[in-house]
Amino acid sequence: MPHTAPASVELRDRPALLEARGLAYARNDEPVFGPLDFTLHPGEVVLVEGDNGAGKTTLLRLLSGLLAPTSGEIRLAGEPLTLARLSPQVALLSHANGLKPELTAIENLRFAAGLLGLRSGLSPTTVLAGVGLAGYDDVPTRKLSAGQKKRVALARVLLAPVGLWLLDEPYANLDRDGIQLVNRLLENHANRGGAALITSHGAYAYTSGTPRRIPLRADANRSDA
Amino acid sequence: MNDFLAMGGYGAYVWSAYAVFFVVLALEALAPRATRRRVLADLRGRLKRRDARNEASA
Amino acid sequence: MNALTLWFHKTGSPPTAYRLAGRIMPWCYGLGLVLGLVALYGGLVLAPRDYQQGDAYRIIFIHVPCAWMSLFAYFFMAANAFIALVWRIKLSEVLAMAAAPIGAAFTFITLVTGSIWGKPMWGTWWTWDARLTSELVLLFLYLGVIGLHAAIEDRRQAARAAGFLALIGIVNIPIVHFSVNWWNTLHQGSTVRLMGPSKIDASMIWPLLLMALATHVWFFGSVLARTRIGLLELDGGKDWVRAIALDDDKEAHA
Amino acid sequence: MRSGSTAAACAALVRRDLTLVWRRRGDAANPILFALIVVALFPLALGPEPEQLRRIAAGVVFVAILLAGLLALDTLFRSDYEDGSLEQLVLSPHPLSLLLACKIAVHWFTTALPLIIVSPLLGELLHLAEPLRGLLPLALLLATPLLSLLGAVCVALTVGMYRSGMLLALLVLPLYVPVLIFGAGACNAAQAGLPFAAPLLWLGAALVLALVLAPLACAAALRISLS
Amino acid sequence: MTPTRKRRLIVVSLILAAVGVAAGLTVLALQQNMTYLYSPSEIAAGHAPAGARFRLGGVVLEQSIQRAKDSLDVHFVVTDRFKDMPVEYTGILPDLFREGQSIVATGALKDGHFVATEVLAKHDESYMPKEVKDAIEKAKQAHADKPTG
Repeated sequence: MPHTAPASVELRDRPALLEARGLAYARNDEPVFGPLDFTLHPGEVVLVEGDNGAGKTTLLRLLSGLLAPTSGEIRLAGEPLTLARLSPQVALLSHANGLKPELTAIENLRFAAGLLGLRSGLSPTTVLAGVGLAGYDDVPTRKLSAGQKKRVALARVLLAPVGLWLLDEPYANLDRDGIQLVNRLLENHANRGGAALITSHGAYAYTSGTPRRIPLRADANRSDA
Repeated sequence: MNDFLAMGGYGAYVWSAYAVFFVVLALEALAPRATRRRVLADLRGRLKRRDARNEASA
Repeated sequence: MNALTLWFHKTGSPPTAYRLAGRIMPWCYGLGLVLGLVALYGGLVLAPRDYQQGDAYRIIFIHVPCAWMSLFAYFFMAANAFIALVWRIKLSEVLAMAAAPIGAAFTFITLVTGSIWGKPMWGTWWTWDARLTSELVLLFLYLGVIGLHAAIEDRRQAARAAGFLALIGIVNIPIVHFSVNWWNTLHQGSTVRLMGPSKIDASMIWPLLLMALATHVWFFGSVLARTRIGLLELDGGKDWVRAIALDDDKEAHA
Repeated sequence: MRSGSTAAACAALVRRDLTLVWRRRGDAANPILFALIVVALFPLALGPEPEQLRRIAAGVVFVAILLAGLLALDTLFRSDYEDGSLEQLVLSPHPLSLLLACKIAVHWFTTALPLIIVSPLLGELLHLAEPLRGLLPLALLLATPLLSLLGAVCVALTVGMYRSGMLLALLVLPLYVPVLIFGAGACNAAQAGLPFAAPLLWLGAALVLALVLAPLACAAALRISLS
Repeated sequence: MTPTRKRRLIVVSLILAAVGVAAGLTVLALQQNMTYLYSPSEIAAGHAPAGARFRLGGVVLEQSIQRAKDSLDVHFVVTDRFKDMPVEYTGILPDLFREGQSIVATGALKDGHFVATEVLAKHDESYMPKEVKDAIEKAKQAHADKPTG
């Protein structure tokens, strides 16, 4: 069943999970992207599209609060995001999976659960099974393939009791099943009232419904071209 | 004049101290010029690359 | 926004600051040079011989002003780093990082002239005394700040990290001083005092103070020169910098 | 949805770091080995005369342990930075300074404590004077946490760099100077029959301050480096 | 109380507590002699450690310097104007070493002598021309000669 976002009126009435106003970032005075304006409501999945080096990763780091914007403002659930007060409502999946190669998948997830808390009704074991890695509990993460590591990292995101997912290239390294898995996870998350911002360089895409897209280009590039 | 240079027997010490003072400060004053030239050359390189990129995309 | 903050904002904007710095800088260098030469004439020729140290004391006319400058430059750097970290003002970041190499130069001069002076007077080039050791640590701190600033790619991040280090250092310097103090003291006390009478004759103090003034003015000239470069680097993509870069190229080929 | 308590987060972090050290237990012996080699070089360079070695024993052990600690510092955030778990740590809803304090504590426990335990052996190699056998570990017990805390701030500043070794040493050494002076100074004073309580008290005062302030500074430095 | 405020309160109270404890330890530390620099009076009172190396500070007593003719041996007396301490030293002395000069000598006590391994001259922080110095001396002399009522 394809899900059309945002579905219910009830979800729409809540404040925007994420709001960016005039968001721009420059590195060594070279504009990376922006200024950008967008909002993300509960139940929405937004796709950030851009070529290599267009600043997709930078945007996610800005939205998670790791990086301060050059100009503009970010609001999470109505509250301005500052470096000193990072939001407990964001889960970030970045290029580095954030997994310890020496630890088993389940140990990695247990640590993540200890750090961020646990979504009610889930446990590391059930989540691991949920990403198609049932029985891999005791395998050290370094012995997993790149795609399997990605699944463990996705399990970590799934586990966190947060409304907003920021996923950097979630489809990378995944097989056909894996891509479907990501889509399913995103769809469930949106149905639960969560929202997600995912990046992709375009090869794969969120196929469920018609997600909103944010094209990412630097303002300066646009005016020069 | 010789008396002045001898500095009561401490000439070597006094004059070497003053030499250090002048040499270091002279280098310190010349350094920004070299840096400035390098920074501006870098900048021109960046501009050239950007122009090339824009021409290619246009 | 009131008039003062508006003025501050305007002067603090990179192109204005660049132009202003360019206008003041030559005056600072020139005044510093003139004052310095007068002070040198006073110190080397006019000032009488010391009753105790003979002519060797004449090193004081460069050693002491440089020692003052080494601390002054550090406070200047740390104060600007503090402003940069708290209010994220670009100009403060640049000013803080501009002060570091100059401070390092003055610290180096202080150490070298001090040990040249120490050899005939104390009987040793170097001793692990509180002032000497803390001055050496100060030099290491300057080099650390410069090294950290150079090692980070992003200019603003580099300035913040190095500024943070400078702030840690400002706590460290007195600690080093007092820690060494309890196991060794050789360096004499302060000669020139803000409170109470100075322990130096009037015929000797004026070249000293004049040289101190000269080094301060020189310091600001050099800070401005480096600030201009820092601003160019930081604002590399802007039109005003572009114009300067192209002008400079024309000059070089003319 | 509920986020876990701060205590649970700290416990999870401590458990994970201890597990990691256990899984890489081969590496854990490296600082000890390094300190042993440095200490062993001194009799070879200065000659085996016990009197001469005894005079410098405390200082040499102190410097060897300081350098071993400096080498180990790099591992504090290196792997966490490379595999992205440092990012996750910064993004957690719990106070970063507290989490970092836990990390530093585990690091001290696994790198510095073993060094303190072998310090009597190191001292023995240099014919450490009798009255110092108890004092040297005590001084190290006060000094090494300080070294770890101050070092952590500097590591946090250099965390994003590739070859940060020399720069890290340059940043760290000025901060280590007072610790070394007081720590080794207390031992030397005791050896000379002079009163030695004062430097230890200074170390204690600095340690108490650093325990609170260094994690805060470390968190601030880390935020700068990750941006 | 909001979590942010609560966190800030905890941090501030922790810092205050640490500063308090550190201040207490500092006060304790300051009550001890940390310089290991002893004056002849302190040595005479038996404060200096026997057999240990420490530093002796004081002024070289006038007309006490005796240099050996055929070696670098020097004998002189260091005084703090209350007690005297004879010192033995072998080596080259700094230029500033002279009668009435403040010095810092490192060494140990041996049979009531201080055997120094290093002698450093500590020049004071005043600078003046010789004539001024002489004038001051003269004035002091005149003042001392004046009968005080």
